[in-house]
Amino acid sequence: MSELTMVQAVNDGLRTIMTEDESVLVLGEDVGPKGGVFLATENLTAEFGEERCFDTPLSEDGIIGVGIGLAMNGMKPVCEIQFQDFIFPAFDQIVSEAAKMRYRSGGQYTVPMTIRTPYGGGIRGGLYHSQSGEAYFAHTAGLKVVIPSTPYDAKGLLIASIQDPDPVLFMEPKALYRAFREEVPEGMYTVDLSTVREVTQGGDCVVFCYGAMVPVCTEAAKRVKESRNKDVRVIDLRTLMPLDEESILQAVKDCGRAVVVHEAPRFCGYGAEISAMIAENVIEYVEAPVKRVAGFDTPFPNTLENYYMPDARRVLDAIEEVLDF
Amino acid sequence: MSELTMVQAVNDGLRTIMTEDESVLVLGEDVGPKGGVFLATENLTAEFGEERCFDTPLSEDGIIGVGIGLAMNGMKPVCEIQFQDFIFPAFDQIVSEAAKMRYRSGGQYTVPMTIRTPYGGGIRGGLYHSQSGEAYFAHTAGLKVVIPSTPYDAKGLLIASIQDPDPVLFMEPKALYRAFREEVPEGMYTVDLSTVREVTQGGDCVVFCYGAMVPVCTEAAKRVKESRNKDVRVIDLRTLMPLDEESILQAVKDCGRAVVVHEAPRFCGYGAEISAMIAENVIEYVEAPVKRVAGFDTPFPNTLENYYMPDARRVLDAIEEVLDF
Amino acid sequence: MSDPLQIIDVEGNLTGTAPELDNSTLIQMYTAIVRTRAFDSRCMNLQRTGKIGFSVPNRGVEATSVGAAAAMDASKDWFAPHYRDFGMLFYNDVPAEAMFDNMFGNSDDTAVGRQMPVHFSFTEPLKWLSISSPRGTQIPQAVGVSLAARKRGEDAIALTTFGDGSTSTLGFHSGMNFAGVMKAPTVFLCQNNQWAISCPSSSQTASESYAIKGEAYGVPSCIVDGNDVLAVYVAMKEAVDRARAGDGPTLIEAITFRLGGHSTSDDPTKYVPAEELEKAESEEPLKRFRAYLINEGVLTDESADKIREEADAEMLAGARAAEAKARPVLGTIFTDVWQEQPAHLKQQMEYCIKHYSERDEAVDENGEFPL
Amino acid sequence: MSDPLQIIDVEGNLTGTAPELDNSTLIQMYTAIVRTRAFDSRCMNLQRTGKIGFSVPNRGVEATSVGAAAAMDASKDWFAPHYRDFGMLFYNDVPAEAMFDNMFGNSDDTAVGRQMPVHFSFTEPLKWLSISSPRGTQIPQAVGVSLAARKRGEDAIALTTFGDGSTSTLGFHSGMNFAGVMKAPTVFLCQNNQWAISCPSSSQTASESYAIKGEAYGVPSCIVDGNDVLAVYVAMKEAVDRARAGDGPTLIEAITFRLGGHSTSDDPTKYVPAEELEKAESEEPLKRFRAYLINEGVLTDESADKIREEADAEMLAGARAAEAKARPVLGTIFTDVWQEQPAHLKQQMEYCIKHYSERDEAVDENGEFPL
Ligand SMILES: Cc1ncc(C[n+]2csc(CCOP(=O)(O)OP(=O)(O)O)c2C)c(N)n1
Ligand SMILES: Cc1ncc(C[n+]2csc(CCOP(=O)(O)OP(=O)(O)O)c2C)c(N)n1
Ligand SMILES: [Mg+2]
Ligand SMILES: [Mg+2]
Repeated sequence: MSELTMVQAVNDGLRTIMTEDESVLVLGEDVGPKGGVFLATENLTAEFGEERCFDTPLSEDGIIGVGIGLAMNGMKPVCEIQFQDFIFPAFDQIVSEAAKMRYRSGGQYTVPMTIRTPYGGGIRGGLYHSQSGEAYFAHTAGLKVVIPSTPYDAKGLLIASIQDPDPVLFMEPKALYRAFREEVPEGMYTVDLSTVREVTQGGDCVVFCYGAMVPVCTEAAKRVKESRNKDVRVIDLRTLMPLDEESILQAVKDCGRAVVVHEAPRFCGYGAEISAMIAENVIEYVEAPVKRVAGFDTPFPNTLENYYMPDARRVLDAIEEVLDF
Repeated sequence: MSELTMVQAVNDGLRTIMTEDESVLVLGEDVGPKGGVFLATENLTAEFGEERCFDTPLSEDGIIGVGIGLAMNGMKPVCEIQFQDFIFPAFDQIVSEAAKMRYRSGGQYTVPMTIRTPYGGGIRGGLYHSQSGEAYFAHTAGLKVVIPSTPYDAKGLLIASIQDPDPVLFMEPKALYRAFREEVPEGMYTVDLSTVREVTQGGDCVVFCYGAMVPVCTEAAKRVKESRNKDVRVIDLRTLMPLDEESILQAVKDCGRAVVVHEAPRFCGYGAEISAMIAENVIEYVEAPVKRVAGFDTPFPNTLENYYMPDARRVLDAIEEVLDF
Repeated sequence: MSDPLQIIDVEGNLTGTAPELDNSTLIQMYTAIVRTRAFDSRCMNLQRTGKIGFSVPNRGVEATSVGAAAAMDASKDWFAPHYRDFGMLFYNDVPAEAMFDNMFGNSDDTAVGRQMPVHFSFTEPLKWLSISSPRGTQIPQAVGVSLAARKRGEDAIALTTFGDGSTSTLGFHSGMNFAGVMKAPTVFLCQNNQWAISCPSSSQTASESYAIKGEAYGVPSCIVDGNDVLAVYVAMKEAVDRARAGDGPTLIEAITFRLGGHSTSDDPTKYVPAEELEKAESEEPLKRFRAYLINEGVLTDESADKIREEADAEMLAGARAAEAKARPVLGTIFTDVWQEQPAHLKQQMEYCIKHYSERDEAVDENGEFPL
Repeated sequence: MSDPLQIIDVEGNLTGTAPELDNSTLIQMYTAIVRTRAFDSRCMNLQRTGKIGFSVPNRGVEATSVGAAAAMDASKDWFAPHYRDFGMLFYNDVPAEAMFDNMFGNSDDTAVGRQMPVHFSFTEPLKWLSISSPRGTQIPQAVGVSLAARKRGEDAIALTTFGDGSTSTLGFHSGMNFAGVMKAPTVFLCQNNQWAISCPSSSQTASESYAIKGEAYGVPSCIVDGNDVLAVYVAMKEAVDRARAGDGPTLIEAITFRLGGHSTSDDPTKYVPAEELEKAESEEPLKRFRAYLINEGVLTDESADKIREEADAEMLAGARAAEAKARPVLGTIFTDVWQEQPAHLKQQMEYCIKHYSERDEAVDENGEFPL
């Protein structure tokens, strides 16, 4: 056991599975000697050689296209997209190819590939180093979408993703990369790819969130406890697809009030699906509007990013509104 | 006035605005002498010359990238993407560039470009000639998304889209291209880009839909009238962004029961936003689950496409379920 | 670039050095071309009579596919093909029936009726990656497949084929570039049939050839007469050997001509000049290879006719057998999305099966495909 | 390809034919290089002292930008630039303060503080398209911009610039291809500074040069010594003249070297070999141009020093002025998404302004940028 930051846990996860499984390869821009711009792949080339961890040309289409080929022929590639904002040149390979290969070939060809990519705001990255694109991918059948919020989960979910027989988009909340440390076991372990994590217990209101919004929502829950003595259940969704729908609906039944939080723009965001699911399946339990707290429906700004991203206070407002309804 | 099919109305719309406005250009694969694979651009090269309607290399990234450049320098390009399924190589140019140009340049540079593309099932096109990707684009701030369901609207909305100062994705339901004819006025007219169309009147349940699902829902409404004597209000959303939220919420208030229908996969589909909007704003008026009828959460199959796509009977089932709740 | 490599001319005369191929291989090549043409015309017929929705004419381009296939070792090599490559399957003795299963999208189709016709996928008797409609995506995939083999120390290589139009796609650019940098054992074969639907090369590229595009990636390249199956074989063999030896990728441009429409939905008379078509028809690959083989004494008129008749019979039988099969069961809409079916898909599957099995309403099966 | 065009060598000696440029233009070029370097080092300083979050070193590549700018007619031509092209702005006398406004993301920033530093956008005094972070996207856009001008019968052209790494992007492929086919009046300038962050050319491409990539698109190309401002000017002038005359696009590769890190967040000592850096430092563009101009009697040591001092003072003043300005008002988050603000954005804007103006909580302004 050692105390690791999330980005160290990612690095440790990669090292662990690469040691265990020779078919795991790492590729991407600057993942080699430099160790990645966030150092998530630090020392991997030194430790495993250039054949196992290598730099590529500046082409996300190539990284993913070649990754798919590697995966179809027995490898388990872990492709890094330097920032999630730069995944769009590879969108065709991801949604048309990786996501549909098993289906269109009747299971003859499969793509056990993991795409790691840092996402989200908090580093003054402006329009193109801050986006949260999970909804684009969760809408695409055939992909799994995973977002950890703690170092422990980051390592365990990453190893599970790499071992998964299907393509997984593994989105790392860069705002949490070095935000805190946590005990992370050495060696192999996995966290299941379809379970939510209950961060706080409570029966007065449930807050669904993931990634960098988890600490924000936890802080909001704490403040609600202080200000109104109400117990808010914060649920970290962790795997956006497949989704543990049962636990989500049960939480709504238990609490009767729900708030959904994410950094991505609200309109057609992932939160809409959670709300829709609630409205479709358990509306008779719902005692208040299902509120969403999300990034505004604009591109991501730079100077004013702290006013753009949801913070504890915005979440708090929504919880209070729902409690007061 | 003449009776036109939808694809003829599109052709007529293009011809009309090209006559009116010299800055309108048409570009894409096979849009020239061949007139497009659906004949939407038939005769335009003959009539307006190669400078105004021209074939491009097989590169959606190029079509949209060059289109953006044309638009930034005074032209009004109408780019055709042969099938919406092939838009993904241009995803980066659309979501990173066209959608964000005005914002990131403080309004110095703008992109008055229209992207026309046939979408949806019904022609035995399998995975890659049948998709409905509207949710990807509606989630992207800075784009408008328009989907007509009648020849009249097709022409009027298309002209409005081309005149719009911002990038518009104009998705044409190919299943309706030749499904029926309708009187379409000659010459210029527009249909506003942020109003819904009430297709049928009713106060017992509202059905929100668009594109090729409009006739399907209308048929379902007719059957409900016959079977239960209930009046279903079918609303054609037409412009998915910007959206006439007020009319939508009002309809829910009026009817108390709502069903949302689209061809695209349900999970994180556009319908989720409508449901979420309802759950967030008018939940106190809602007397039954907000049901979604949508494509299944799989890639689009070929042989079994008629079991994949929502039909009147599936919509009917949902309406009845909601009415019986 | 130099003139296209040619070994037999349009009359079937030897104009270059013939590769050393035994008669049975030559006959296998000839038979594959004949079977491709028979399959193709059977498909045209099935489409015109409304039995299948769509096909992609292969008439004219068969020598490119077959010459390429003959240079591969299908027991270990990989194919990341173009849709217009039926000949590779016939060279490798894929049963016509298996291909018709795909054309009908029936329950025996390896793609489970999920894809349009001509989107074949096979693991046996050759590793033929599932064909995709979006152009160019298979190109970097082939590079990855070949790199995986090399990383394991295998000497398998990958062939990827694509049309002239597809050189404009991102997949061509990234695939060629990665292969160059990584010295991937990949062969890139551009089937230049002069058209991308209605767009001729002049609207596709201003480069002096497609082969020269290799320069942009440090990938050696050459041009061959794509209607000359022996020339294609020779160029391919050299490229395959280089790749297998660890000397990296090659780009081959095979110049041929699409003698039919782009697809069964296309009317090429609208845009292909009649003279061009006529000239191309006179240069087509089957006639000349037949003449060559008869000249060389490998075939006689009779044995050649017999191959033709057998092929016709095979196609008729294959089509009938495939037509008779049921369509895939409803549940197949919901399987193979992920290895494990998640809860929401289970629910949707149950709903769908219940919904459609309970009712008797006719489901409309119409819909035309424009291209 | 032939050797890079060079006109003045690393010592400032004339090795080729100098272009006919009057002294004031030569001084304008020199001044632009000096101002670029002064701006650049002021930015490094601001970043190290925590006043701005990020910058992109331009040290070493100034001659490429300035030589290119000098060949353009900024009164009508268009720039679709690389982020590492400060020199083009200084050549065209963009006030340092306007650039610092962007570095600080303040309320006077033309990008309204929405973009990261160095993502400039100007319509005056030159048409400088808003810089994007995603690499290569500006390349087809430049082609479109230039085609629009031609369609209106104007003789304006477009210049697009990009790094060596960016030649691997889809934008390079589609932009070059469209320009070739459409004979667009576009000049493509590849600023080959030998690195794409930590990746050297050997991991970017196997082609013998970047210039040769023009072959793939039928676009003529050449290579110049990018540290020689006169050579860049000469090659650019020829390309601009061709484009303006309607003779189509050109690709120019300018070979230079990134003397700093990729950005202020990067530590190049981890991967740039010290010898390489040392050699590159000895070939840098400012020293040699200064020597040349002094040799030629265009400048004296004193006048050159004065230019340097004025530039330093300008940068200090510009930075101070920009730093003093307020940040953009909250409402600017919600404007310019569309020309007309839709209802849902109005609501969100009202909510946001109300929410943040009502409370006194400190908003955390931290966050580091890794690259
Ligand atoms: C990305 C993409 N864009 C558009 C299409 C539509 N389309 C299908 S085939 C084709 C032309 C392909 O031309 P080429 O590569 O030369 O192959 P050919 O059909 O001539 O064999 C086009 C544009 C597509 N399939 N994929
Ligand atoms: C599509 C895309 N992928 C990745 C990045 C991250 N990134 C920023 S700059 C850069 C290297 C660019 O190299 P080059 O084009 O040579 O320009 P230079 O920085 O050397 O001037 C990378 C990979 C990006 N901005 N865009
Ligand atoms: Mg072709
Ligand atoms: Mg560089």
